[in-house]
Amino acid sequence: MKLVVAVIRKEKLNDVLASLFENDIHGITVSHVQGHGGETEKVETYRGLTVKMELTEKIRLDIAVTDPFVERTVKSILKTARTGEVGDGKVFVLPIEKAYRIRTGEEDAEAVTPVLSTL
Amino acid sequence: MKLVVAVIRKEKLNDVLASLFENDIHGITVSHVQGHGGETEKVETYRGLTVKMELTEKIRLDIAVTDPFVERTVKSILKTARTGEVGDGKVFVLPIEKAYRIRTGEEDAEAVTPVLSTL
Amino acid sequence: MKLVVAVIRKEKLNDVLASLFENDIHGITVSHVQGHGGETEKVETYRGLTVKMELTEKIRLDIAVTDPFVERTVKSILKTARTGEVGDGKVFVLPIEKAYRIRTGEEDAEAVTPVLSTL
Amino acid sequence: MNKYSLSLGLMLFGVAFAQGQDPATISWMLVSSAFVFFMVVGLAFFYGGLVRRKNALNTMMMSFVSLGIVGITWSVIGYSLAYADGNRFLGGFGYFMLNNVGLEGEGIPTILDFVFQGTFAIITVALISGAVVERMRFSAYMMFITIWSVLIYAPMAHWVWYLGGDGGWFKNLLGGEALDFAGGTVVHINAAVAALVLAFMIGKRQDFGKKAMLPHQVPFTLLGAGILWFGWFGFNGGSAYAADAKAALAMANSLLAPAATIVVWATLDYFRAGKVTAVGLATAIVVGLVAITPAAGFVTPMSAIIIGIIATFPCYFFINWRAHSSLDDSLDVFGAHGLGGITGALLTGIFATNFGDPEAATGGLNQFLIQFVAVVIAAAFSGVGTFLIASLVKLVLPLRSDDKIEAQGLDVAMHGEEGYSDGEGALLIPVSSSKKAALVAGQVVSS
Amino acid sequence: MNKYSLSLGLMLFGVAFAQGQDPATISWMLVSSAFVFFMVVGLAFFYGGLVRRKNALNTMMMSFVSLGIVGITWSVIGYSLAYADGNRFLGGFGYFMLNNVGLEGEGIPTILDFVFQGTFAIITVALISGAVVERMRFSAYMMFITIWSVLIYAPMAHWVWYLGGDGGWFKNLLGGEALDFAGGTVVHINAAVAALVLAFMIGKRQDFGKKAMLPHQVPFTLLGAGILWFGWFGFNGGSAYAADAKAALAMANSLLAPAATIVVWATLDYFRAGKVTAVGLATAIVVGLVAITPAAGFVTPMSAIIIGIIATFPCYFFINWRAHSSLDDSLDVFGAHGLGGITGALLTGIFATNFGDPEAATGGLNQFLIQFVAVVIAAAFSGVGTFLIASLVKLVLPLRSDDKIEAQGLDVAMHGEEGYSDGEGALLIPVSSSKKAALVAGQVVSS
Amino acid sequence: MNKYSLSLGLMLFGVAFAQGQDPATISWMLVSSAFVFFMVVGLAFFYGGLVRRKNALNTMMMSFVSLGIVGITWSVIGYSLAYADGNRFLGGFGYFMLNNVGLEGEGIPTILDFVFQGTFAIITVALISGAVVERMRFSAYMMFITIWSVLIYAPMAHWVWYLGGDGGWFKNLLGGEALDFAGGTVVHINAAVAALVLAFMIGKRQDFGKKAMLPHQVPFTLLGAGILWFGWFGFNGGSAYAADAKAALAMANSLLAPAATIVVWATLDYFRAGKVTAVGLATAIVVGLVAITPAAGFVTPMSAIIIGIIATFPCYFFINWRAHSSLDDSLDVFGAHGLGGITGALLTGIFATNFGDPEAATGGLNQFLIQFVAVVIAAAFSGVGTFLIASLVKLVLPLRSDDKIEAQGLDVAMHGEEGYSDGEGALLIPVSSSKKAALVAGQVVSS
Ligand SMILES: Nc1ncnc2c1ncn2[C@@H]1O[C@H](COP(=O)(O)OP(=O)(O)O)[C@@H](O)[C@H]1O
Ligand SMILES: Nc1ncnc2c1ncn2[C@@H]1O[C@H](COP(=O)(O)OP(=O)(O)O)[C@@H](O)[C@H]1O
Ligand SMILES: Nc1ncnc2c1ncn2[C@@H]1O[C@H](COP(=O)(O)OP(=O)(O)O)[C@@H](O)[C@H]1O
Repeated sequence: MKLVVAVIRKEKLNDVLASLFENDIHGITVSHVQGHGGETEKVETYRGLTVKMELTEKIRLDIAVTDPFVERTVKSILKTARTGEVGDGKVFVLPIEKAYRIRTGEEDAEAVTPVLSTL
Repeated sequence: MKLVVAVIRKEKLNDVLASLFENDIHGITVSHVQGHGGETEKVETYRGLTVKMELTEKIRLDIAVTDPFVERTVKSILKTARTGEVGDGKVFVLPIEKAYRIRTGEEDAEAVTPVLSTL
Repeated sequence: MKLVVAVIRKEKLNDVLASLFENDIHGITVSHVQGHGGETEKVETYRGLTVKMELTEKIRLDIAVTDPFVERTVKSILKTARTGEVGDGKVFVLPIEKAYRIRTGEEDAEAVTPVLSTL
Repeated sequence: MNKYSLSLGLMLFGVAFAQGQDPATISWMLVSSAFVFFMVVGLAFFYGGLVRRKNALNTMMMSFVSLGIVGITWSVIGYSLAYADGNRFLGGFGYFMLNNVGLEGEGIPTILDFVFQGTFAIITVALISGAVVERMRFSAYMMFITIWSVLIYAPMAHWVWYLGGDGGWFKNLLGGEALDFAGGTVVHINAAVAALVLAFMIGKRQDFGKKAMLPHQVPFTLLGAGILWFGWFGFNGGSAYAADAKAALAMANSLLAPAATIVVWATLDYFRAGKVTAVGLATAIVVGLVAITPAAGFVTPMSAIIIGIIATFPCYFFINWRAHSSLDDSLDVFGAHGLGGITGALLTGIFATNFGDPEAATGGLNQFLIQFVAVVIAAAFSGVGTFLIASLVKLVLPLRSDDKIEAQGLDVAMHGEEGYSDGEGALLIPVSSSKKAALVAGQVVSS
Repeated sequence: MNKYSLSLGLMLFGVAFAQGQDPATISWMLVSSAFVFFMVVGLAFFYGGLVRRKNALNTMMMSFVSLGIVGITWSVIGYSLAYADGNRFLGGFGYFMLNNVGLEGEGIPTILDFVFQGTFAIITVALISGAVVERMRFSAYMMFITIWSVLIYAPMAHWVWYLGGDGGWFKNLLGGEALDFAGGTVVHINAAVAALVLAFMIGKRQDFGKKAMLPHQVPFTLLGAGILWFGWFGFNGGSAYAADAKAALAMANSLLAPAATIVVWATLDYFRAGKVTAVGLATAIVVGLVAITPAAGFVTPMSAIIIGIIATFPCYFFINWRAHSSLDDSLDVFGAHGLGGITGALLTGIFATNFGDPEAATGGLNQFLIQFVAVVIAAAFSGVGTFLIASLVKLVLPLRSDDKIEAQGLDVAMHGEEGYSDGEGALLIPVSSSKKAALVAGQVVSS
Repeated sequence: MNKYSLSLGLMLFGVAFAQGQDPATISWMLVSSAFVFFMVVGLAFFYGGLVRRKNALNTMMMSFVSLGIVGITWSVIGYSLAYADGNRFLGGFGYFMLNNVGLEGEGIPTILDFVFQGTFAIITVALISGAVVERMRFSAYMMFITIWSVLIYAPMAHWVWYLGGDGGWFKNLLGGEALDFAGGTVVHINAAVAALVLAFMIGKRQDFGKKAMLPHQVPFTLLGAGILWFGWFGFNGGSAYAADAKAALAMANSLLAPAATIVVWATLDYFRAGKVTAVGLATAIVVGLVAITPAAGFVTPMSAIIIGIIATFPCYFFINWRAHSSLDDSLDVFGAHGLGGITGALLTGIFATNFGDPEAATGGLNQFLIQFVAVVIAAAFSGVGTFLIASLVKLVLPLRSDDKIEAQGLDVAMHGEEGYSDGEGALLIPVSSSKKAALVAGQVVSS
């Protein structure tokens, strides 16, 4: 099992989500983060104080998937999150040793297969 | 050493914290995240615009523990965060290669044993 | 490749960023988190309700670096984020199996070397 | 506008003047009405800031919707039951559907009296909501206030302020008039007792006593307190029904009593917790204003300061005790408006002076007793009436939202909205599917 | 202050009175002016809460900057074109640069008329912005409103409210006066049609119809609605130009029409979506107020309630339809102010009564037709004029910000600020480098 | 209420009128007092939005607490020292504890003068806080303003506005009266110099010049600016002490001067940074209002526009320079109120006209010199006085919070609250343990 961690542009979230859903990836955790990379900094000015904003708002996705799903997940993100301009973000793949579903106590692969009955 | 990452319901945070403290787990980092899983979506409506909220507010816990503590931590979370309804969340265990305490520079096991002198 | 995860004091963010930039570490993702450790709790009071705030605002940094950069990154953080009082935070090093740059699809080492052309 | 309406205005003004209408009084009463209106907005923010984020809109809506509902009930029947001729206990139907409520009227046009009094009815009803936030079902709340504004508020306003015939009931109680300058009894005690009863009937929030439920935006509470104070100058000052020295007195007293309460409250806070809290200061403002309300035009400014000081103590200690009790009067409507109002009403019986008018009442043991009896009657009526109305509503609708919704927050469940949002992860439901959905009557997902 | 200025005041008052200036009227008009002024602040928050976080400041600035720009254009030339003597279609230059606008004047000093009318001009212009938020270039907006306030607003105000000579154009239309008590035509229809045209010319937001663009702070929208309603009492009440029964009537109607709209809107919301929404309630407030504006001093309170009820329907259904259409009148300026204003203007032609004044107009088919024609002329003038002015501005400046800026949010790009910030990751640019930078003219990074 | 109080009112009104009290004037002064009161709320939000999130409540509390403290000091002794008979330099004890401050009085009841003037004292004191936010100890602040409001504010008000006997000191300075219509000297220069001195004595914030300390909620700052402007119509308009043409003039000038400042400020911003900033616009509003304050009833509207334009320059460039200097007058009290006030006071000496009243002063070199001397005296008195009072307070309490608290934010440390909270991770301290804790006197964790 892997944890796919992606940092993407804020305005791309909806597109990325849609594409993940299409690829049957339904378990996703989203955080609001700020990023610093090669992007041009914004300059702001408050009553004569000029400041350089080193951080840009970004979205971080954490997606735990079983090994066969990793490629699909990464590809789907790489495709939909791209604009081609500096600042598109990164995808990292981390190893997961163990996963549990809190509701049932199921482990590993079972833990991350969502029940879609309610949809 | 492992990093226990748990995504839980917002309203369960206080209970989970209490149970972790009882189990002598005192080093915890909490983030506000949003999750998508098998939960029923909320539908909202703004001046005739009907929208489906794909994301639900969740809490993410990051807890670095030495190997002997992993089970205790996971069990404590699995027990207290459960409601039995879809959306209870997940627990993931990731490997940590190295840990440091910034204040002292201590490493690994020492780094994550909190000083409780001030309590 | 490693993911350096640091939890630091909020008021130290600017110093840590500056020091990382000096060390040529430019790809950073920042999140606002709350932490519980050995810090003294704040007590608040609202109309006779007395509450103990178990959580303190912290900043979490996620920095993906190639192996040769790990030490530099960790040292730079350990040095600048320290105040010597309980609550300075932790640094964890996690393994990364794969990294991608969304803009170009570059992988691993190339993925995390920022383009600084626009600066 | 401009010259034409001006001449028209002057013509009417001529007519008005002939009838004894005074433009200066009208000017002040117009302003006062707008000020009291604005208090409802202030209350929405005072209350709204104190609840949790997930219930912010629901709490504010409880104030805002009363502008609509009570605005209508007041014009249909409320004003009539309060001010049309009837007996000592209830008005008549003479003003039903605003019949006979027109441009004429002694002193000020009747329609202006209607507006000024209407804003009082609206704010009173909205005050109640503070006791039941974060759990009461919105539809039950709407039904409750519709009935309450007619059956409880209007009669009590009649008792205290009706002047036709022998006057309302409270005009002659134990041989004297129960003094209530601007509504300590009708507005504050009335709303507070209703709040208390409703809080008991609905029960405490699930998290009450278990979790800390902290104010999500204290600045909103300060803004609300500021707007309330501002509007209260019209509430108390306008109750002089003239732009005269009495109005000025009421205004001075409305500045000084809360100022005194702030200082004492801050001192108590400082000794208790080592800190002067902002929520405490906002509460103190309300307590001081409530306490001076029945007395505003009857006491000297120095008495106002003393009333502000005295009223702090019961309210402060009750509110501190309440937080640890099992009584979930969530935003302390009773602690602030009930105890503040009772203290003010009783102290009016002590500090009232007649300012040289031999016919006016002055403070003393007798007046104190009259005030006491008035408080008891008002509290009993409001309490019993509220219980009956809420029981009635309960037959039709559960008063309380279910536990799941309470945990999730009422904003999404009751209003389909979130107070604060960035729209992320929100997928538009496309026209076609939503159109289809719309065909299914009563379905939630529709266009 | 105090006694000196007082005696001075009394002296002037003597003079004023001799000229037929009435202090009570002046008092009410001073207050009304301040109230209408405050509506601009309310509008900034009403609109500001409805947009996304990244455009909050830009949206608010569109209202605030009109206080500056239109304040100046109105004093330089706008007031003159509207109220100085000229012909039926346009005023003259008699008040150019506030010449002859002084302390004298019948009824109230001319300078006070200038202020009161000025606040109307400001709010009208600010209303337009709701249609083009989140994408219009700020500099183009400033240029547009500078011209529009002079060439469109001032003439239309002249048609409706000018009383010299034969009066403005609308004083005699098909043999009768087009009734507009407080500006349904001049303010609301005018702004709404301009908004519609501008929305078409500028095009929809990139995300429109693709993403859900949710209000970032609904409490601000409620606050704005509350302030707007509060201020509207001055808008409608002040349009009586006297502190008389007519003003009181306008005030009562301004309380009751929106109350009725709230109730009906909430009911429709409840049946459609099972929920009473807060944004809906705020919208209902505005719709009710807009609808009663042209009628405020001409109809009975019961008619006001009926107008409030009727106006709900076109606005409610249009706004619901609009969200799914391809028309990005982003904050529904046309749906609320246009349809509300038109409905109100037409219903004024039906419900107007003369209150016993034989010279005043009353409702009927004839009056309805006059109202209809007035609406058509106003809409046509505003539409065509807006199109021409916007086309002109486009020659100089693109009307729309580029796509990248739109995606990033206009606050940072147009104002160099963020609405909400915690300053983290914000590095100060040191003095020396910023000083150097300042030498490079026009460069963005400067001190 | 209603008819009873009405007849009572009419009776009093009869009395009042006999004494020369005019209801229209009273109506306007009541409203004006409420408006100036509201400015304090506006200021709390103007300042509160500009600081960092962790200090939001503390900053707002500095304004709100002055409502309590100065409300009381003003009634105990302040009003007496300012307005009771004494010599040219200080009032007497005739109004001590509101003795002799009653319903009588020429023009308006003395109690109303007390209220109106009291709101001025409150806002002046609150203005000072802008220079020392985010680091001053709250208890020291409370002690400081208690003394300052009595020893500095009251005397200066006496100099400028006392009219008994030979009048206050400034009534005859170099053979003429120093003109100050609504408090440019007493309020703005006075507060600004005090702010400057206090900022120097307390020193800069730890992060000053090191980190970017950005406004945490610019919308609050805009809201505050809007409320300030709204309230200022009462501040300047009410200073006419009559509902007359002079008040209308003051109102027009209070609309136009800031409008002009907005336009010029925006232009400067645009050329400097390519952007019109929202914080800049809010600042411009305040600067324009400050500058017109001393002149409001003395100059023509066109002069008001010119004053608004001229005042922009010193303030704009000073504020821009200040940010890079080592002077941490955190929210630019001196840059806006000091320089704006001085510019306005001096320009009043140039632009004042007598509007046909031969006894009134007019602008010219002589008047300019008088204004200059008045500014110097006021600044010197405020500066020295502030220094002495702050030194005195320092003997008892440190003026400044310690560094750890400053880093953590003053809200939690000084008020035990957070401005914005979702209550997560907040554990209730159970009743029993808190009860026990309460027994330990002075302990922080108590019930
Ligand atoms: N090494 C890194 N570790 C963690 N996050 C990174 C790293 N590099 C970039 N990021 C995140 O990705 C975002 C975009 O990266 P950037 O280098 O600007 O763009 P690009 O990948 O297009 O060159 C940054 O804002 C930051 O949040
Ligand atoms: N594969 C996953 N990776 C990351 N987070 C997940 C994953 N699956 C679920 N989550 C998180 O857990 C939450 C609950 O998951 P869900 O599948 O709805 O519930 P349950 O585990 O009860 O079936 C989600 O909202 C999301 O935040
Ligand atoms: N075991 C842990 N896992 C995750 N985060 C931790 C852990 N221990 C501490 N932290 C984070 O580090 C912060 C500071 O830790 P603390 O133990 O208080 O300080 P110190 O390291 O100086 O002893 C905490 O607020 C928490 O956010």
